Amino acid sequence: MQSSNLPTIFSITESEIDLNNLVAQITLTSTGAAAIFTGMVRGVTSRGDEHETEYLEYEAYIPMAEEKMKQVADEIREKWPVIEGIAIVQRIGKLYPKTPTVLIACTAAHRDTGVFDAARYGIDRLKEIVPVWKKEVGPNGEEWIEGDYIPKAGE
Amino acid sequence: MQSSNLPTIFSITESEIDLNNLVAQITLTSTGAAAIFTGMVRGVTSRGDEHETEYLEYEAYIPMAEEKMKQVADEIREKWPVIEGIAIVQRIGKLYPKTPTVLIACTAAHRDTGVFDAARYGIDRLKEIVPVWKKEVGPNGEEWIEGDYIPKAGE
Amino acid sequence: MAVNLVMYIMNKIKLLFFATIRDRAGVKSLELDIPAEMTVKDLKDKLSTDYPGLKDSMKSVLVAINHEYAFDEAIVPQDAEIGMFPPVSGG
Amino acid sequence: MAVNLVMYIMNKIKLLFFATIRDRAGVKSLELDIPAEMTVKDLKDKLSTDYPGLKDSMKSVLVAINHEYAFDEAIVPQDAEIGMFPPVSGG
Repeated sequence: MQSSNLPTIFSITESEIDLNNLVAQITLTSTGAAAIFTGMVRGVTSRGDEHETEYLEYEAYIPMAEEKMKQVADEIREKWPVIEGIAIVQRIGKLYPKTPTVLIACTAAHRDTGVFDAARYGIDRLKEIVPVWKKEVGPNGEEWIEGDYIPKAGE
Repeated sequence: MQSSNLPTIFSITESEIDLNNLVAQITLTSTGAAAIFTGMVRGVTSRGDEHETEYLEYEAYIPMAEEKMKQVADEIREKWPVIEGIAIVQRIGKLYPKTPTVLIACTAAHRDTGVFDAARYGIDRLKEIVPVWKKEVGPNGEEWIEGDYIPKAGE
Repeated sequence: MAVNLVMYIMNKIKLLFFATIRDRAGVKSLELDIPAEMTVKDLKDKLSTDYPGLKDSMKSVLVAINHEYAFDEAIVPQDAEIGMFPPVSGG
Repeated sequence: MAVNLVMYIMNKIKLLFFATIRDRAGVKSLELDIPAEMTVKDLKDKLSTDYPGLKDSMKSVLVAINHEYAFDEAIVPQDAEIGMFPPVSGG
Protein backbone atom coordinates (compact mmCIF):
# COMPACT_ATOMS: atom_id res chain seq x y z
CA MET A 1 0.00 0.00 0.00
CA GLN A 2 1.48 3.39 -1.00
CA SER A 3 0.61 5.29 2.16
CA SER A 4 1.26 8.69 0.61
CA ASN A 5 -1.80 8.35 -1.61
CA LEU A 6 -4.08 6.95 1.03
CA PRO A 7 -6.74 9.13 2.67
CA THR A 8 -5.97 10.16 6.23
CA ILE A 9 -8.36 12.54 7.93
CA PHE A 10 -7.73 14.04 11.35
CA SER A 11 -9.53 16.94 12.85
CA ILE A 12 -10.63 18.71 15.98
CA THR A 13 -14.04 20.16 15.34
CA GLU A 14 -16.94 21.90 17.03
CA SER A 15 -19.38 20.45 14.48
CA GLU A 16 -21.41 17.25 14.53
CA ILE A 17 -19.50 14.12 13.59
CA ASP A 18 -20.97 12.82 10.32
CA LEU A 19 -20.21 9.09 10.13
CA ASN A 20 -21.62 8.64 6.63
CA ASN A 21 -19.47 11.39 5.24
CA LEU A 22 -16.29 10.37 7.05
CA VAL A 23 -16.55 6.72 6.03
CA ALA A 24 -17.22 7.77 2.42
CA GLN A 25 -14.07 9.92 2.49
CA ILE A 26 -11.87 6.96 3.43
CA THR A 27 -13.49 4.43 1.08
CA LEU A 28 -11.39 3.57 -1.96
CA THR A 29 -12.44 1.47 -4.92
CA SER A 30 -10.44 -1.38 -3.35
CA THR A 31 -12.15 -1.01 0.06
CA GLY A 32 -14.51 -3.72 1.28
CA ALA A 33 -14.55 -3.20 5.05
CA ALA A 34 -14.68 -0.36 7.57
CA ALA A 35 -14.29 -0.70 11.33
CA ILE A 36 -15.50 2.37 13.16
CA PHE A 37 -15.46 3.38 16.80
CA THR A 38 -17.46 6.24 18.18
CA GLY A 39 -17.59 7.39 21.78
CA MET A 40 -20.51 9.33 23.17
CA VAL A 41 -21.30 11.30 26.34
CA ARG A 42 -22.83 9.03 28.98
CA GLY A 43 -25.66 10.65 30.92
CA VAL A 44 -25.49 7.90 33.51
CA THR A 45 -22.34 6.06 34.55
CA SER A 46 -22.65 2.95 36.70
CA ARG A 47 -19.13 1.51 36.61
CA GLY A 48 -16.82 2.78 39.34
CA ASP A 49 -18.06 6.00 40.87
CA GLU A 50 -21.78 5.97 39.95
CA HIS A 51 -22.92 9.37 38.78
CA GLU A 52 -24.95 11.43 36.38
CA THR A 53 -23.62 13.84 33.80
CA GLU A 54 -25.38 16.93 32.56
CA TYR A 55 -22.78 17.70 29.91
CA LEU A 56 -19.08 17.48 29.17
CA GLU A 57 -17.01 20.45 28.12
CA TYR A 58 -14.10 19.43 25.88
CA GLU A 59 -11.02 21.45 25.10
CA ALA A 60 -7.94 20.69 23.03
CA TYR A 61 -4.45 22.00 22.42
CA ILE A 62 -5.49 22.08 18.78
CA PRO A 63 -2.27 22.20 16.74
CA MET A 64 -0.57 19.63 18.95
CA ALA A 65 -3.70 17.44 19.00
CA GLU A 66 -3.77 17.38 15.21
CA GLU A 67 -0.08 16.44 15.08
CA LYS A 68 -0.63 13.64 17.60
CA MET A 69 -3.65 12.38 15.63
CA LYS A 70 -1.39 12.21 12.59
CA GLN A 71 1.09 10.26 14.71
CA VAL A 72 -1.65 7.79 15.77
CA ALA A 73 -2.53 7.32 12.08
CA ASP A 74 1.15 6.75 11.23
CA GLU A 75 1.43 4.17 14.01
CA ILE A 76 -1.66 2.37 12.68
CA ARG A 77 -0.21 2.26 9.17
CA GLU A 78 3.08 0.93 10.49
CA LYS A 79 1.38 -1.85 12.46
CA TRP A 80 -1.26 -2.71 9.85
CA PRO A 81 0.18 -1.82 6.44
CA VAL A 82 -2.96 -3.07 4.65
CA ILE A 83 -5.10 -0.31 6.16
CA GLU A 84 -6.39 1.92 3.36
CA GLY A 85 -8.10 4.97 4.89
CA ILE A 86 -8.03 6.39 8.41
CA ALA A 87 -10.27 9.04 9.97
CA ILE A 88 -9.69 10.42 13.47
CA VAL A 89 -12.05 13.14 14.67
CA GLN A 90 -12.48 14.68 18.12
CA ARG A 91 -15.38 17.00 18.71
CA ILE A 92 -14.86 19.73 21.33
CA GLY A 93 -17.09 22.23 23.13
CA LYS A 94 -20.10 21.58 25.32
CA LEU A 95 -21.49 18.12 24.55
CA TYR A 96 -24.62 16.56 25.99
CA PRO A 97 -25.47 12.91 26.73
CA LYS A 98 -25.85 10.60 23.71
CA THR A 99 -23.78 12.91 21.50
CA PRO A 100 -20.88 11.27 19.62
CA THR A 101 -17.68 12.99 20.74
CA VAL A 102 -14.98 11.05 18.95
CA LEU A 103 -14.60 8.83 15.90
CA ILE A 104 -11.89 6.49 14.71
CA ALA A 105 -12.51 4.70 11.42
CA CYS A 106 -10.18 2.42 9.47
CA THR A 107 -10.85 0.83 6.10
CA ALA A 108 -9.28 -2.16 4.34
CA ALA A 109 -10.03 -4.52 1.46
CA HIS A 110 -11.33 -7.26 3.79
CA ARG A 111 -12.53 -7.55 7.38
CA ASP A 112 -9.90 -10.12 8.45
CA THR A 113 -6.98 -7.78 7.86
CA GLY A 114 -6.71 -6.33 11.35
CA VAL A 115 -9.08 -3.48 10.56
CA PHE A 116 -10.97 -3.99 13.86
CA ASP A 117 -7.73 -4.10 15.87
CA ALA A 118 -6.52 -0.98 14.08
CA ALA A 119 -9.62 0.98 15.10
CA ARG A 120 -9.31 -0.28 18.67
CA TYR A 121 -5.64 0.71 18.75
CA GLY A 122 -6.54 4.14 17.40
CA ILE A 123 -9.00 5.00 20.15
CA ASP A 124 -6.68 3.62 22.83
CA ARG A 125 -3.79 5.75 21.58
CA LEU A 126 -5.95 8.84 21.16
CA LYS A 127 -6.85 8.58 24.82
CA GLU A 128 -3.15 8.32 25.71
CA ILE A 129 -1.36 10.96 23.68
CA VAL A 130 -3.77 13.38 21.97
CA PRO A 131 -4.00 16.53 24.12
CA VAL A 132 -7.73 16.83 24.74
CA TRP A 133 -9.41 17.23 28.13
CA LYS A 134 -12.94 17.18 29.37
CA LYS A 135 -14.66 18.78 32.31
CA GLU A 136 -17.70 16.98 33.59
CA VAL A 137 -20.69 19.00 34.76
CA GLY A 138 -23.32 17.21 36.81
CA PRO A 139 -25.77 17.66 39.64
CA ASN A 140 -22.88 17.88 42.15
CA GLY A 141 -20.88 20.52 40.33
CA GLU A 142 -18.04 20.34 37.87
CA GLU A 143 -14.84 18.37 37.76
CA TRP A 144 -11.99 17.93 35.28
CA ILE A 145 -11.53 14.33 34.19
CA GLU A 146 -7.87 13.39 34.26
CA GLY A 147 -6.34 10.54 32.32
CA ASP A 148 -3.62 8.38 33.79
CA TYR A 149 -1.22 7.86 30.93
CA ILE A 150 2.22 9.48 31.08
CA PRO A 151 3.73 9.64 27.58
CA LYS A 152 7.26 8.38 27.18
CA ALA A 153 10.10 10.09 25.34
CA GLY A 154 9.44 10.07 21.60
CA GLU A 155 5.68 9.62 21.94
CA MET B 1 -28.84 -5.62 31.48
CA GLN B 2 -32.59 -6.23 30.87
CA SER B 3 -32.36 -7.29 27.24
CA SER B 4 -36.09 -6.93 26.65
CA ASN B 5 -35.86 -3.15 26.93
CA LEU B 6 -32.70 -2.80 24.89
CA PRO B 7 -32.85 -1.53 21.30
CA THR B 8 -32.28 -4.21 18.67
CA ILE B 9 -32.67 -3.21 15.04
CA PHE B 10 -32.50 -5.68 12.17
CA SER B 11 -33.56 -5.03 8.64
CA ILE B 12 -33.19 -5.92 5.01
CA THR B 13 -33.54 -2.74 3.03
CA GLU B 14 -33.22 -1.32 -0.46
CA SER B 15 -32.41 2.14 0.95
CA GLU B 16 -29.10 3.75 1.80
CA ILE B 17 -27.61 2.71 5.11
CA ASP B 18 -27.56 5.77 7.39
CA LEU B 19 -24.86 5.24 10.01
CA ASN B 20 -25.65 8.39 11.98
CA ASN B 21 -29.28 7.44 12.34
CA LEU B 22 -28.64 3.78 13.18
CA VAL B 23 -26.04 4.56 15.83
CA ALA B 24 -28.36 7.18 17.36
CA GLN B 25 -31.15 4.58 17.55
CA ILE B 26 -28.99 2.21 19.63
CA THR B 27 -27.49 4.87 21.90
CA LEU B 28 -28.89 4.88 25.42
CA THR B 29 -28.21 7.43 28.13
CA SER B 30 -25.80 4.87 29.64
CA THR B 31 -23.96 4.33 26.33
CA GLY B 32 -20.37 5.52 25.97
CA ALA B 33 -19.03 3.41 23.10
CA ALA B 34 -20.14 2.09 19.72
CA ALA B 35 -18.24 -0.39 17.55
CA ILE B 36 -19.50 -0.42 14.00
CA PHE B 37 -18.65 -2.53 10.99
CA THR B 38 -19.68 -1.66 7.47
CA GLY B 39 -18.90 -3.60 4.33
CA MET B 40 -18.88 -2.00 0.92
CA VAL B 41 -18.75 -3.14 -2.70
CA ARG B 42 -15.15 -3.41 -3.91
CA GLY B 43 -14.63 -2.19 -7.46
CA VAL B 44 -11.22 -3.83 -7.55
CA THR B 45 -10.27 -7.02 -5.73
CA SER B 46 -6.62 -8.03 -5.56
CA ARG B 47 -6.64 -10.86 -3.03
CA GLY B 48 -7.19 -14.31 -4.51
CA ASP B 49 -8.69 -14.14 -7.98
CA GLU B 50 -7.86 -10.58 -9.07
CA HIS B 51 -10.81 -8.95 -10.76
CA GLU B 52 -12.96 -5.90 -11.27
CA THR B 53 -16.58 -5.50 -10.27
CA GLU B 54 -19.10 -3.32 -12.04
CA TYR B 55 -21.84 -3.93 -9.48
CA LEU B 56 -23.23 -6.54 -7.12
CA GLU B 57 -26.84 -7.62 -7.14
CA TYR B 58 -28.01 -8.73 -3.70
CA GLU B 59 -31.08 -10.78 -2.89
CA ALA B 60 -32.43 -12.13 0.37
CA TYR B 61 -34.96 -14.62 1.65
CA ILE B 62 -36.36 -11.68 3.58
CA PRO B 63 -38.50 -13.17 6.39
CA MET B 64 -35.93 -15.86 7.17
CA ALA B 65 -33.06 -13.34 6.92
CA GLU B 66 -34.75 -11.11 9.49
CA GLU B 67 -35.27 -14.07 11.83
CA LYS B 68 -31.62 -15.09 11.46
CA MET B 69 -30.51 -11.49 12.13
CA LYS B 70 -32.53 -11.59 15.32
CA GLN B 71 -30.77 -14.87 16.16
CA VAL B 72 -27.36 -13.24 15.58
CA ALA B 73 -28.39 -10.42 17.93
CA ASP B 74 -29.54 -12.94 20.54
CA GLU B 75 -26.23 -14.79 20.28
CA ILE B 76 -24.34 -11.51 20.77
CA ARG B 77 -26.36 -10.68 23.89
CA GLU B 78 -25.75 -14.14 25.28
CA LYS B 79 -21.99 -13.91 24.75
CA TRP B 80 -21.61 -10.25 25.77
CA PRO B 81 -24.41 -9.45 28.23
CA VAL B 82 -23.17 -5.86 28.70
CA ILE B 83 -24.02 -4.94 25.10
CA GLU B 84 -26.73 -2.27 25.11
CA GLY B 85 -27.94 -1.74 21.55
CA ILE B 86 -27.50 -3.80 18.39
CA ALA B 87 -28.20 -2.85 14.77
CA ILE B 88 -27.89 -5.31 11.90
CA VAL B 89 -28.76 -4.05 8.43
CA GLN B 90 -28.29 -5.64 5.02
CA ARG B 91 -28.93 -3.59 1.95
CA ILE B 92 -30.12 -5.50 -1.16
CA GLY B 93 -30.58 -4.68 -4.83
CA LYS B 94 -28.03 -3.46 -7.34
CA LEU B 95 -25.10 -1.91 -5.48
CA TYR B 96 -22.12 -0.19 -7.03
CA PRO B 97 -18.48 0.05 -5.83
CA LYS B 98 -17.88 2.09 -2.65
CA THR B 99 -21.51 1.68 -1.52
CA PRO B 100 -22.00 0.36 2.04
CA THR B 101 -23.94 -2.89 1.79
CA VAL B 102 -24.09 -4.10 5.37
CA LEU B 103 -23.81 -2.67 8.88
CA ILE B 104 -23.36 -4.24 12.29
CA ALA B 105 -23.22 -1.86 15.24
CA CYS B 106 -23.03 -2.67 18.94
CA THR B 107 -23.08 -0.21 21.82
CA ALA B 108 -21.96 -0.49 25.44
CA ALA B 109 -21.12 1.75 28.38
CA HIS B 110 -17.35 1.46 27.78
CA ARG B 111 -15.05 0.39 24.97
CA ASP B 112 -13.31 -2.38 26.94
CA THR B 113 -16.50 -4.44 27.35
CA GLY B 114 -16.13 -6.65 24.30
CA VAL B 115 -18.05 -4.24 22.09
CA PHE B 116 -15.47 -4.58 19.28
CA ASP B 117 -15.52 -8.39 19.50
CA ALA B 118 -19.32 -8.34 19.49
CA ALA B 119 -19.42 -6.37 16.22
CA ARG B 120 -16.82 -8.68 14.69
CA TYR B 121 -18.82 -11.72 15.77
CA GLY B 122 -21.96 -10.18 14.30
CA ILE B 123 -20.57 -9.73 10.81
CA ASP B 124 -18.96 -13.18 10.87
CA ARG B 125 -22.25 -14.82 11.84
CA LEU B 126 -24.26 -12.80 9.36
CA LYS B 127 -22.03 -14.16 6.61
CA GLU B 128 -22.65 -17.70 7.88
CA ILE B 129 -26.35 -17.98 8.56
CA VAL B 130 -28.33 -15.01 7.21
CA PRO B 131 -29.82 -16.04 3.85
CA VAL B 132 -28.54 -13.31 1.52
CA TRP B 133 -26.73 -13.88 -1.76
CA LYS B 134 -24.93 -11.70 -4.23
CA LYS B 135 -24.29 -11.96 -7.92
CA GLU B 136 -21.21 -10.21 -9.19
CA VAL B 137 -21.34 -8.41 -12.52
CA GLY B 138 -18.04 -7.43 -14.11
CA PRO B 139 -16.28 -7.05 -17.42
CA ASN B 140 -16.23 -10.84 -17.88
CA GLY B 141 -19.90 -11.46 -17.25
CA GLU B 142 -21.86 -12.35 -14.15
CA GLU B 143 -21.35 -14.93 -11.44
CA TRP B 144 -23.11 -15.86 -8.22
CA ILE B 145 -20.82 -15.63 -5.19
CA GLU B 146 -21.25 -18.69 -3.00
CA GLY B 147 -20.34 -18.87 0.65
CA ASP B 148 -18.78 -21.96 2.15
CA TYR B 149 -20.49 -22.29 5.52
CA ILE B 150 -22.90 -25.18 6.08
CA PRO B 151 -25.19 -24.41 9.04
CA LYS B 152 -25.51 -27.09 11.66
CA ALA B 153 -28.73 -28.35 13.25
CA GLY B 154 -30.23 -25.68 15.48
CA GLU B 155 -28.43 -22.78 13.78
CA MET C 1 -57.46 -47.63 10.54
CA ALA C 2 -55.36 -44.67 11.53
CA VAL C 3 -52.19 -45.84 9.83
CA ASN C 4 -53.84 -46.21 6.44
CA LEU C 5 -55.60 -42.91 6.83
CA VAL C 6 -52.32 -41.02 7.33
CA MET C 7 -50.92 -42.48 4.16
CA TYR C 8 -53.64 -40.84 2.11
CA ILE C 9 -53.21 -37.37 3.57
CA MET C 10 -51.24 -35.21 1.17
CA ASN C 11 -49.16 -32.25 2.26
CA LYS C 12 -49.39 -28.99 0.32
CA ILE C 13 -46.04 -27.24 0.59
CA LYS C 14 -44.56 -24.10 -0.87
CA LEU C 15 -41.03 -24.23 -2.26
CA LEU C 16 -38.96 -21.06 -2.61
CA PHE C 17 -35.74 -21.09 -4.63
CA PHE C 18 -32.93 -18.54 -4.33
CA ALA C 19 -29.74 -17.56 -6.17
CA THR C 20 -28.19 -20.38 -8.27
CA ILE C 21 -30.98 -22.78 -7.30
CA ARG C 22 -33.61 -20.41 -8.65
CA ASP C 23 -31.65 -19.93 -11.86
CA ARG C 24 -31.53 -23.69 -12.37
CA ALA C 25 -35.16 -24.23 -11.39
CA GLY C 26 -36.22 -21.47 -13.76
CA VAL C 27 -38.91 -20.43 -11.26
CA LYS C 28 -38.90 -18.54 -7.95
CA SER C 29 -41.44 -20.72 -6.24
CA LEU C 30 -43.51 -23.84 -6.62
CA GLU C 31 -46.54 -25.21 -4.83
CA LEU C 32 -46.37 -28.95 -4.46
CA ASP C 33 -48.48 -31.76 -3.04
CA ILE C 34 -46.24 -34.30 -1.38
CA PRO C 35 -47.05 -37.38 0.66
CA ALA C 36 -47.32 -36.78 4.40
CA GLU C 37 -44.33 -37.85 6.48
CA MET C 38 -41.89 -37.23 3.64
CA THR C 39 -38.35 -36.41 4.75
CA VAL C 40 -36.17 -33.61 3.38
CA LYS C 41 -34.04 -36.29 1.73
CA ASP C 42 -37.12 -37.77 0.02
CA LEU C 43 -38.15 -34.31 -1.17
CA LYS C 44 -34.71 -33.61 -2.64
CA ASP C 45 -34.78 -36.96 -4.42
CA LYS C 46 -38.25 -36.24 -5.78
CA LEU C 47 -37.13 -32.83 -7.10
CA SER C 48 -34.02 -34.41 -8.69
CA THR C 49 -36.28 -36.82 -10.55
CA ASP C 50 -39.06 -34.40 -11.49
CA TYR C 51 -36.77 -31.47 -12.40
CA PRO C 52 -33.57 -32.81 -13.99
CA GLY C 53 -32.11 -29.28 -14.03
CA LEU C 54 -32.06 -29.36 -10.23
CA LYS C 55 -30.36 -32.75 -9.93
CA ASP C 56 -26.81 -31.45 -9.36
CA SER C 57 -28.00 -28.64 -7.10
CA MET C 58 -29.82 -31.04 -4.79
CA LYS C 59 -26.51 -32.59 -3.70
CA SER C 60 -25.31 -29.46 -1.90
CA VAL C 61 -28.46 -27.38 -1.47
CA LEU C 62 -29.26 -25.81 1.90
CA VAL C 63 -32.83 -26.36 3.03
CA ALA C 64 -34.91 -24.28 5.41
CA ILE C 65 -38.29 -25.39 6.78
CA ASN C 66 -40.40 -22.47 7.97
CA HIS C 67 -37.26 -20.26 8.16
CA GLU C 68 -35.11 -22.75 10.11
CA TYR C 69 -32.27 -24.76 8.62
CA ALA C 70 -33.33 -28.38 8.16
CA PHE C 71 -31.44 -31.56 7.35
CA ASP C 72 -32.01 -34.81 5.48
CA GLU C 73 -33.80 -36.74 8.23
CA ALA C 74 -36.29 -33.97 9.06
CA ILE C 75 -39.95 -34.67 8.26
CA VAL C 76 -41.57 -31.96 6.15
CA PRO C 77 -44.46 -30.62 8.26
CA GLN C 78 -47.94 -29.82 6.93
CA ASP C 79 -48.16 -26.62 4.87
CA ALA C 80 -44.46 -26.00 5.20
CA GLU C 81 -42.62 -23.18 3.49
CA ILE C 82 -39.42 -24.77 2.19
CA GLY C 83 -36.50 -22.54 1.16
CA MET C 84 -33.77 -24.02 -1.04
CA PHE C 85 -30.53 -22.16 -1.68
CA PRO C 86 -26.74 -22.34 -1.87
CA PRO C 87 -24.49 -21.37 1.06
CA VAL C 88 -25.15 -17.72 1.90
CA SER C 89 -22.89 -14.93 0.67
CA GLY C 90 -24.29 -11.72 2.13
CA GLY C 91 -22.45 -8.88 3.79
CA MET D 1 34.29 34.44 24.94
CA ALA D 2 31.62 32.22 23.53
CA VAL D 3 30.69 30.62 26.81
CA ASN D 4 30.06 33.92 28.56
CA LEU D 5 28.18 35.28 25.59
CA VAL D 6 25.66 32.42 25.63
CA MET D 7 24.95 33.04 29.28
CA TYR D 8 23.65 36.51 28.52
CA ILE D 9 21.29 35.46 25.73
CA MET D 10 17.74 35.31 27.00
CA ASN D 11 15.09 33.03 25.52
CA LYS D 12 11.60 34.38 24.87
CA ILE D 13 9.16 31.51 25.24
CA LYS D 14 5.39 31.17 25.10
CA LEU D 15 3.66 29.10 27.76
CA LEU D 16 0.20 27.63 27.12
CA PHE D 17 -1.80 26.16 30.00
CA PHE D 18 -4.70 23.73 29.65
CA ALA D 19 -7.43 22.17 31.81
CA THR D 20 -6.60 22.08 35.54
CA ILE D 21 -3.25 23.77 34.99
CA ARG D 22 -4.93 26.73 33.31
CA ASP D 23 -7.48 26.96 36.12
CA ARG D 24 -4.67 27.12 38.69
CA ALA D 25 -2.55 29.51 36.65
CA GLY D 26 -5.53 31.78 36.16
CA VAL D 27 -4.34 32.55 32.62
CA LYS D 28 -4.36 30.67 29.32
CA SER D 29 -0.91 31.76 28.24
CA LEU D 30 2.16 33.62 29.32
CA GLU D 31 5.16 35.06 27.50
CA LEU D 32 8.33 34.67 29.48
CA ASP D 33 12.02 35.53 29.16
CA ILE D 34 14.10 32.72 30.52
CA PRO D 35 17.85 32.16 30.52
CA ALA D 36 19.17 30.24 27.53
CA GLU D 37 20.00 26.59 28.13
CA MET D 38 17.35 26.23 30.81
CA THR D 39 15.98 22.69 31.24
CA VAL D 40 12.35 21.74 31.56
CA LYS D 41 13.05 20.90 35.22
CA ASP D 42 14.50 24.38 35.80
CA LEU D 43 11.47 25.94 34.13
CA LYS D 44 9.06 23.99 36.32
CA ASP D 45 11.02 25.04 39.43
CA LYS D 46 10.96 28.65 38.31
CA LEU D 47 7.18 28.54 37.77
CA SER D 48 6.69 26.89 41.18
CA THR D 49 8.57 29.76 42.78
CA ASP D 50 7.09 32.63 40.74
CA TYR D 51 3.49 31.32 40.74
CA PRO D 52 2.76 29.59 44.04
CA GLY D 53 -0.65 28.47 42.71
CA LEU D 54 1.17 26.24 40.23
CA LYS D 55 3.50 24.62 42.74
CA ASP D 56 1.49 21.42 43.26
CA SER D 57 0.65 21.13 39.58
CA MET D 58 4.30 21.28 38.56
CA LYS D 59 4.96 17.91 40.23
CA SER D 60 2.82 15.94 37.78
CA VAL D 61 2.39 18.30 34.84
CA LEU D 62 2.92 17.04 31.28
CA VAL D 63 5.10 19.31 29.20
CA ALA D 64 5.21 19.69 25.42
CA ILE D 65 7.87 21.66 23.57
CA ASN D 66 6.75 22.73 20.11
CA HIS D 67 3.96 20.07 20.20
CA GLU D 68 6.20 17.17 21.27
CA TYR D 69 6.20 15.68 24.75
CA ALA D 70 9.34 16.78 26.66
CA PHE D 71 10.91 15.64 29.91
CA ASP D 72 12.89 17.11 32.77
CA GLU D 73 16.35 16.97 31.17
CA ALA D 74 15.31 18.57 27.88
CA ILE D 75 16.73 22.02 27.15
CA VAL D 76 14.10 24.61 26.26
CA PRO D 77 14.95 25.78 22.72
CA GLN D 78 14.84 29.39 21.54
CA ASP D 79 11.33 30.81 20.99
CA ALA D 80 9.74 27.60 22.12
CA GLU D 81 6.01 27.10 22.52
CA ILE D 82 5.61 25.20 25.79
CA GLY D 83 2.35 23.45 26.57
CA MET D 84 1.61 22.45 30.16
CA PHE D 85 -1.30 20.20 31.04
CA PRO D 86 -2.52 17.20 33.04
CA PRO D 87 -2.71 13.68 31.54
CA VAL D 88 -5.07 13.78 28.58
CA SER D 89 -8.71 12.66 28.86
CA GLY D 90 -10.19 13.00 25.38
CA GLY D 91 -12.37 10.57 23.52
